[in-house]
This record gives sequence, C-alpha cells and structure tokens, in this order.
Amino acid sequence: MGLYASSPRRRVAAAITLLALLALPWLMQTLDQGFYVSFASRVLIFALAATSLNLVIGFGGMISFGHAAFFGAGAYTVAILAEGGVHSAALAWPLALAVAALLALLIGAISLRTRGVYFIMITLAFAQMVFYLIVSLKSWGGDDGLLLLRRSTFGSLDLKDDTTFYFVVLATLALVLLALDRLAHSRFGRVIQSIRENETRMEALGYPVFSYKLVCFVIGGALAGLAGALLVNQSGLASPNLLHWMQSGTLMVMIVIGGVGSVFGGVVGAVLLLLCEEFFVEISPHWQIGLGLVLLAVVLWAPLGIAGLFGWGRSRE
Amino acid sequence: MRPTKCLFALATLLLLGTSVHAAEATSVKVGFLSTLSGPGAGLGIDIRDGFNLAVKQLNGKLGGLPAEVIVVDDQQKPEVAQQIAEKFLKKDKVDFMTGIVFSNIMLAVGQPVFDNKTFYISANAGPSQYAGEQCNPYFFNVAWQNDNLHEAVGKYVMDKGFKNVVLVAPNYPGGKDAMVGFKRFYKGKVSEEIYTKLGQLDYAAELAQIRSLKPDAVFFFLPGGMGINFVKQFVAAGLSSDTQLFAPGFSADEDVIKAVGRRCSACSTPRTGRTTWRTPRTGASLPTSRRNTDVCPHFTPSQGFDAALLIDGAVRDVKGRLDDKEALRKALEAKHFKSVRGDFKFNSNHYPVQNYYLRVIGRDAQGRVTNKTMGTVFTNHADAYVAQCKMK
Amino acid sequence: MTQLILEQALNGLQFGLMLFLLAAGLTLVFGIMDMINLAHGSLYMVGAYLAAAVTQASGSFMVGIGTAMLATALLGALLEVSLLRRLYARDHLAQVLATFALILIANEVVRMIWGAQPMLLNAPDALSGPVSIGGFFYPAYRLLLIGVGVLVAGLLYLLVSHTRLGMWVRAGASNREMTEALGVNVRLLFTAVFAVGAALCALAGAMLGPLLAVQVGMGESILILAFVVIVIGGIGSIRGALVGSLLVGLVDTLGRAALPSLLREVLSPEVASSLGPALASILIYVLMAAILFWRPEGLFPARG
Amino acid sequence: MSERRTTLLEVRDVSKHFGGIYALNEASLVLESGEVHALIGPNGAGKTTLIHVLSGALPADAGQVIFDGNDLARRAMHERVALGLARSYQITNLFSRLKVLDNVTMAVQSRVRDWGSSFSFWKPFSLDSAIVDEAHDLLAQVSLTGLAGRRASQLSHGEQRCLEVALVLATKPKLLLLDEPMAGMGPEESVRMVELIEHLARRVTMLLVEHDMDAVFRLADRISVLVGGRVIASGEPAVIRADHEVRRAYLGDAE
Repeated sequence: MGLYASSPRRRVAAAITLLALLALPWLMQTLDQGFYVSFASRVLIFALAATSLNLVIGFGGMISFGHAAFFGAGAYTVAILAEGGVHSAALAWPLALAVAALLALLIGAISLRTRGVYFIMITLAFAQMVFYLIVSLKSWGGDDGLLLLRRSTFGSLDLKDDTTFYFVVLATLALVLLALDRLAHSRFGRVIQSIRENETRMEALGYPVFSYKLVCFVIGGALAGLAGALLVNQSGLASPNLLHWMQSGTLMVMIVIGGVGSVFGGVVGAVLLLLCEEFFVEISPHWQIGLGLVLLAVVLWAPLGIAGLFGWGRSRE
Repeated sequence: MRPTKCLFALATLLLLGTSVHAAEATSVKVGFLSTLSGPGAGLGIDIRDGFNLAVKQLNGKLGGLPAEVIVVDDQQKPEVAQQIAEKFLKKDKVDFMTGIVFSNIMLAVGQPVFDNKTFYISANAGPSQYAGEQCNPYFFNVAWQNDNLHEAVGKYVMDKGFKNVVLVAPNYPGGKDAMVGFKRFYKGKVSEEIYTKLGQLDYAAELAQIRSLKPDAVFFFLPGGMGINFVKQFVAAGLSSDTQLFAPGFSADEDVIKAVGRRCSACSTPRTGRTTWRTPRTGASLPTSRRNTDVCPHFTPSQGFDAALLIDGAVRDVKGRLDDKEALRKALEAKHFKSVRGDFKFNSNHYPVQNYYLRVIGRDAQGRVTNKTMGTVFTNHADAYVAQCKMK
Repeated sequence: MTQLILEQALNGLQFGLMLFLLAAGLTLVFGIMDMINLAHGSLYMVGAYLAAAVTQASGSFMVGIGTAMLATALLGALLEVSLLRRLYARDHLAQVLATFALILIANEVVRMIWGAQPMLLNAPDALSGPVSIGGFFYPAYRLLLIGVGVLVAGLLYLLVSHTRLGMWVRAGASNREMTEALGVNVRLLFTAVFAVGAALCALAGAMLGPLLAVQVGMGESILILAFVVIVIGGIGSIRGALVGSLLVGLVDTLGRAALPSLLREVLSPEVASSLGPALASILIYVLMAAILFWRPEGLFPARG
Repeated sequence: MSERRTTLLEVRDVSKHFGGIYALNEASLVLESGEVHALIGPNGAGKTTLIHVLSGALPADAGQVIFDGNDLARRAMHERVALGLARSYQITNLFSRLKVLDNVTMAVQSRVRDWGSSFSFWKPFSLDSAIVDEAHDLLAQVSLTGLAGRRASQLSHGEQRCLEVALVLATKPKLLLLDEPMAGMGPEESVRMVELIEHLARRVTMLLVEHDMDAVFRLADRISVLVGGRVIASGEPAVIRADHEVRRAYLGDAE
C-alpha cells in the first residue's frame, strides 16, 4: 500500500453519491417506504463507525480488536445524559465524543506499549472490561441496556422526524469523510501511514511514533463515540451488545470488505454488509454462510476489499 | 457512476416490495417476535407453536380475516428485537404484535410499538413497569404479571413453614420482579439473593455458595435452558437431599421434566430425602395440541394459543375495522374467548386476574414422571401494581 | 468456610483444566504458525455437537466422545490443508478476518443441521450424582473432568518433552526457520499439531456439553477466555497455557464466589451481589492487562 | 587535520549483555566532530550492538554515552534523532511500498526544528513545497533523481542502499551512524557508495561500521577496533595498521 491519494474520479463519484443520498428520503416517501429512511440512517451511522475504525487499522496500522468499546461509550454517554435530563445534542454529542476520546486515550496509552498479536489481544481485553463493567452497573441498565425514550434535541430541528434525523446523520458523515480525506493528505496522515509501513524506520527518523499512534487511536475512538451517539438516537437503546467483541469483529469485517486504508472503505463495507443483511435475511435465514464465504474470498483474493476490486477506494499507482 | 446504479437497483427492489402491501383490512397481520434460538428458545418456540396452532384451528384466519403471521427470532438481544419491531411497524405495518418472552426485550420494544398505536398482546413477558405507572392502552397480557407466579411460590413456601431460603434469578427485569414477587408473600429469612448473568449455564460457584449457606429451601427463577442446567447441577452437587427446590410453573414444564425429571424423581424417593419439586401454575394444560402438532400438552403453548384467541375475538367484534383503535381496544378488554387453562378476566391495567395452582412433579398412573396439580394457592389474584396504573 | 473455599477451588480447577484443553491447541498453532485462529472455538462447538449427536444415536457417552474427537481431528486437518495453510504468510488482520468468516460459516452450518435450539447432552447416569470427599459432596462428573484434564495435561507434557514430535514442536515454537532448516517436514508437522488441537477442542466440547449447553455460539465466549489464557501464559508455551488456564479458572471462580461477600463489607448487599460477578469477570482481563503491562510477552515466552 | 576539533560523542565503559553473553564489555570510544571514524572488528564483536545502543534501539546495561554535551541515557530514539544522531541499517530498512520520493519526504518532514511537528491534520502536504524540493535535492545527491516515482521495493539493492543514505541525510544529523553501508553490494555499486560517503564526509561526522577494509582505510580519519565487546585500539589508519595487538586479534586472522 502506498500513501493514500484520492483521484478526481473518486471525488466526482462521491459527489454523485451524496446527491443521490440527498434525494433518498424524498424517493422513499414517494414510495411509501418510510422505513428505509430510518434504515438508511442506521447504515450511514455504521458507515461512520467503520470509517473511524478504518482510520485506526487502515491508516494507523493498529489492529484494534476493541473498537466497539468506543462505539458503545458514545451511545451510553448520550443515554446516561438523557437519563439525567440532558437532551441537547449540542451538549450530549460532543460529550459522547469526548468520553470516547478519553477512554481511547486511556486504553491506547497502555495498549500501544505492546506490539502485534499482543496489541490485538490487549485491546480486546480492555473492551471486554468495559463490556462487563457496563453489564454490571444496574443503574445504567445492566444486561438490558439503557433506553433512550426520546431523541436528542438539536436547536429548532426536530430529530424525532426520521427524515430530519437522516439529514443530520448524512451531514455528519459527509463532514467526517471530508475531514478524513484532508487528514489522509496532511502531514499527520502521511506520518501515520508511514508508521503503518515501517514503524522502526519512522522511529529512527526521529518521529515520536508512540504519540502519533496514540493521537490517531484517540481520533478513531472519538469518531466511534460520535457514531455511538447517533446510533442510540436512531435505535433508542444503548445496549451492552454494542460493546461486545463480535461488534468489533463486525466493524472489522466492514472495512475489510470495503477496503482497508481507503477513505471510503468503511462506507462501502457498511453499506454492502447491512444491505446484504437486510435483503438476504428474507431469502434465507442462513445467509451468513454466504457472508462468511464472501468474506473468505475477499481475504484470500481481494485484499484491497470490494472497493479496491473496482478501483473506487484508492488511486492506482 | 457505479454508486448511482446501485441506488437505482435498490429503488426497484423497494418498488417490488410495495405492491404487496396495497390491500388493507382484508387481512390481519401479526408480527410475532420471539426468542427462537439460544438457551431461552424453548419458551419462544412453545408460544409460537401455540399461536400457530390456534390460527390453524381457525382455518388460517383471525376474526374471520385471513391471518398473516410474520415470525422472527429476536436472538434474545434487545437491540435485534428493536430493529425487527421497527420493521414490523414501519415496513410490514402489522396490526398486532406478540410473542416476546423476556421482559428486558419487552421493555426495549414497547415504547415504539405503543407510539405507533399498534396493539401488543403479550403471551409471556409481564414486566411490572407496564402493570403500574407505565401501563398503556395498547398493551395486553394474557399470561400473568411477572411477579404473580413467584408470589404464589412465596406464599406456599411461607405457608409450609420454611425458615431459611436462598433466591436465585438472572440479573434482568424479569429476575428482579421474581425476587420482589416471592418476597411479597414470603416473610421469613432470605439468607442470600443470588443474581446470575442472563444466559449463564454453569452454576458451580452459586451452588457452592448455596451449600455453605445451608438453606432449607431454594427458590429459583431461571427460564429455559438455564433452569434445566441449574436443576441438573443442583442434583449432581448432592444438594437435593437437604434442600427443597421451588420454581415458578414454566420452570417445570414438560420439556424441562424430560430433561431432568428422571433425576428429580430419583431424588424424591423415600430413601435419599424429602425433596419434592413444587411449582404453582394457572389452570389446566392445553388439551388439543397433541393431535395437531408435536407439541406436548404443556403449559407454555397455551399462552400463545390464548394470545391468538384474544386477537380473533377482538377482530371479529370490530368486524375487521382495524383502524378504529378505540373500538379495538374495547373489544380486546372485553375478551371474547375462554382460556384453555381456566378462565381469567382483564384488570384495569390489562393484566389477568386469575387463579394460581400448585403442581408437584411426580409419577402418574403409568409411572411416567409428570406434573400433578395439588391445590389452589390464590383465587382471583391480581398483581400488586394495578393501583399505580392510570390508564389513559 | 474452608469447605466453601475448597469447593470453589475445585470448581476453579475444573474450569481451568477445561480451558487448558482449548488453550493447548490454540497456543501451539499460535506459537508455531504465528496464526490467530478465531475458528478454534468453532471446532469446540462442532466437537460438542458431534458428541451429543453420536451419544444420542449410540446411547454411549464414551462412543460419543471418541467419535467426536476423531471426526473433529479429521475436520481440523482438512481445514488446515485446504484453507488455513494459505493464511500463515498473511498478516494478522487477514487471519482474524478469514477465521472470523469461518465462525460465521460454522455457526450457520450447525444451525442448519441441528437447529437453533440447544441440544441436550446428559452425563452418564453413574456420574450424575455427587460423591463424598472429605466430608462434603462434590459432583462426580466434575471430578471426572478434573481427572481428564490432569491426564491430558500429563500426556501432553510427555508428548512435548519426551518425543521427537514434541521436540520438533518446541523447536518450531521458538524458531520456525531453524526447524525448517533442520529438515523437519514442517507442513506435515503443522497439520498434525492442528489435528491434535482440534481433537482436544472436541474433547473439551464433549466434556463440557453436559454441564453447559450444546448450542450455536458456545465457542465464541470460551474462545476469548482461551486467548486470554495463552496471552497470559506466553504464546507457544504449553506450560504457559497450563499455568494461564489454572490462573484464569481459579481467579474467575474464586472471584465470582468471594467478591460479592467482600464487597458486601463495604457496599449495600444489592449493589454488592450485582457488582460482584461482573467485577469477577473483569478480574481476568485486569489480570491479563497487568501481566502484559509488566511482561509484554506473557509469563513463559516461548521465543528466545 | 589542522583545524581544532571538539569531542562530539563520548562512549564511556558501555556494557550490554544478552543472557550471560557480553556483547559489549566496557567499551569506550571518542568521536571528534568532522571526522570519519571507522569501527572494525570480527563478526560478533559487538559492532551492531554498539550502533543499537547509540541510536537508542537497545538500552545499555552500564556505562555512559555523551553526545554533543547531552547524556543520552534516558533519551528515546526519536529524541536522539532530534539532537542530531541518525543511523542507517545494516539490512535495508525502507518504506518498501512507498514511492522513492515519499521515502525521502517522510525523512525530510521529520525535522521538527525546521518545519514544526507533523501534528497538522488539515493542510494538504502538497502545499509544503519546501519539503518536496529538498527531497528532490537529496535524491539528486544520491543519484536517484530518475527513480523518484518508483516504489522503493522496485529499486536494485545498490539503489536501495543509496536511498537509505538519503533518508539518514535528510534528518540533517551532526553524527551519522552508518551500519555496513556496502553490505551485499557489487564492486561497481561499492565504488559509488564510497564516492558518496567521501562526498558527505565534508559535511557530517560519521561512525562507519564496515567490513570492506579497502573502503575503511580509504575513508576513515581514525579507526577503532572492537574485539569481544571491548575497544582494543583507536587511532589513525597508519597507527592501527601497525598495531601488534590489532594484527594479532583481528587483521591477522581476517576473513
């Protein structure tokens, strides 16, 4: 993998996709399929979560197996604040982001001392700790999770309306993707990608590798927290299963399908995976066999993901 | 250009989907959401079979309209259940929902269902919240309030003079209701309340703790496979010679007996001890099911059976005008059917008022291990929360 | 009180030894082939299902276990030859994802064959009761598990430290290139190790079946524990796996038992009894994080 | 050799052992600024270990390293680089999947004192034209100009060694630790490398670890001999060539 460079072709594709997504609610209302507006919000939220993990794994080269902890932390922050009477998105969402970032700082500062397999395992262990801690705290819902009985309020916007909420999610994701694209081409982005390529060399060149990795890890965690804050608003429930290691695995599956180390990889993967789930589950309850086989095929024969297969994800060098 | 093409494909798929739902009020659509996989699956499957049996006996109709029952597994995960419920409400646009076994799932799903003005007919989950302050015109329960069976056990344990009891339940709303219900009528010493993880299967540590506490009775509420394992391990640990085991009715249903009954009857032989396994329940078994499906004539399917009959009667009453929510609610409250397990009537919080009986596991005339009904614990018993319910 | 501690210690020992059956195979695959195999838990599940099915069909628990071990070993070898071999040279992310895919596939295949409901597997009648040891009762079946665990640990020790195969395995774990240079047929060695690991998985699944439930997804939760064990013990070390297993088993069980009453000294009973088990579950992860913090290569690093 | 020289690096009694084996045993060494100092010794003498200890890749067990007036004991690798201490690797250690130009820009970009830290998240790197220009200059110096767009892995071995040198140079070090820059090179490539080092010697102090004795005696101002983890001799080439102990311990049974 070289350094990430986006082509004009991909920017055009992204703009067209954005336009199509802007028209989606109108289309769905016309078809009397309001359900799919809400569903699309969900897909975009997972796209955001997968994108945040792609920053950590795909760009930073840190194979974190505990990303769900940050996703869940964001969701729980919003739900807990709502429990305490704080419903303002302007307050709750940045706080969710901050809590997830803080957690990532804590976990990252310890985990980044280890390498390779041990890093994978220690991030997993920390995520499990957070999982069991949440499960144990009855006042935060324990096993049952914490209900969010009404969505956050956002100025004069009515987030209870699925379409309005959808546009808020879409705007958030678009901004994050724009920022990530800028980041990938910035000096920081180049540094973390080079660390992914050859960490010891970066150290020998005088880069404080640990700090760069930690900052990258924290940004990824913070964005996952933002995704969690959105998700709890979409679904109305902060569930401990959001923190489960299978959730971390699912996010990984998304970015590998979509393309590791590509700005749009997380989006492509989340959309593909959730659409498959939505439509194939009605065809056969055993559709996960198909998913497993596709995933195997991607890993064995298309390491750049589906996006890479079609050249969406990265410029050809 | 590829992404736009994708979107177009998606749009056509949806178009195909819409045409199916064009016809309205000529059928009754029921969203059946239940736990059909994992250790808690036994109850969900029983309820589903009971519900389907009723629909089958009604020639595939509910209230004279063709019935469409959409069955989906919630995997015993609240967030999965929520997504399915959202789909039921917004995409399938179901007229009724039913099926949920576990109260934590009920609580996660309830609000959106009620907000959507869709009637939920509970065949099992009866959380205290929906009986009391959060009672809702769109929620009906044909089984019981969670506490009720546990109250009956508590009363019986109290009456029989047990002095030192250990309580075991999973750490979720149903489990907490169980402990509260038991203690409402049992006033003796509770030496320990053990909360286990929902879905836990190995109880070695808890059993060792029970052994050290030396209680004269253990009350456990562990639905499905959890209960099977608990009883098996309880017997294997040799605790059954000194301690009596009590459980609410569904923990001693026929499939549970099939799994562990042999051992339980073995330990109730005169030589090894005094253990009998006593379980209160409501009413008689479902009489007709054995002929129609493989379902044994036991208790849990009757809950699903009753849920279907309740819908049937109400739809018939409003003559298929399912949009008239007010009329439909009145028809449901009127309850135009007689329950197979002995009759009940709805309280003001839409929970049943009914009798509770005691069963003991023993051998029947043919020497098979089964449940025997011993006597009545409560007559026309209501739940403890109805006073807090201000139904709008 | 001492009796309670003794019983809990036995429970911890039983749990730890069963974990060891899983961890032993996992640590060797991990250590020798540098391969993260998430599908190890699936072999455990398949083993348990096979044991339950054969036991039901034949009426003999022993036949069930034997068949399950053989069939799972065969399945493991097949899997290694056909698929996993391609992954040895790939990065850890590819390995995690490919074996994650195997979990999805295995779960669905099992669901298709045996259904979504748990399968019932009962211990032989003779072992379903308690036995009296030193004045208190302990389940006979759990004693059997301890016995089997100790036996397998002993056999593995002999195999690894006193046979040629074992020497190759040890050499492979500490330096793969060197072993290849010595002319050992490494491919065959890998397949053999994988098959043995799979058989041990099946043994663990079959033995734990009657205690737990034979159900889809049973492999995932225990897999994570097995990973914790081998990371604590040091990847590639059988001795580390044993120590790690016992440590995790004892810490988990004793923590589960003792923490609530300890917490009750400081907190209200309700808070204590709900916080206790969860804190106990965290305990092993805290243990692991602490060990990795001080000894980033685990307690008994195999690579010098 | 007429200008006044100051001590740039002082290694005092540094020891490093692995298990029971001493790789370095109270090794001492002094480098003066401006010189090319060669470190020679038989295989396993501890040369690469010393480079590791100096660069911070390995901690020393005992002894002291003073660089440019700073005690390096507690300094991390990247801090040492910031002080002006850079190393090359014996085995080629590049960003093999990145383009040649990106390899060098990453190295140039590392100089915090010139460009500030790289915690810059929004501004596109393409606007940092000064960094790119300098990278092109460096590539010209090591004669790799035409290959800027290739991936590093596509270069020949000799070209990769040159790129390695360019990367080290890009950090503008005061002291360059060159670990066998000519390892595995053909004769022609070696000649090019010697010329390159000669060219660089005018600008930067070097500690050169090398087996090629012709190159060593041609390039070095002074030579130290490391045997069994200990520096047994240090001096100008002629002195070392004549030293009996060196001849006996090393040159006598040279490979």
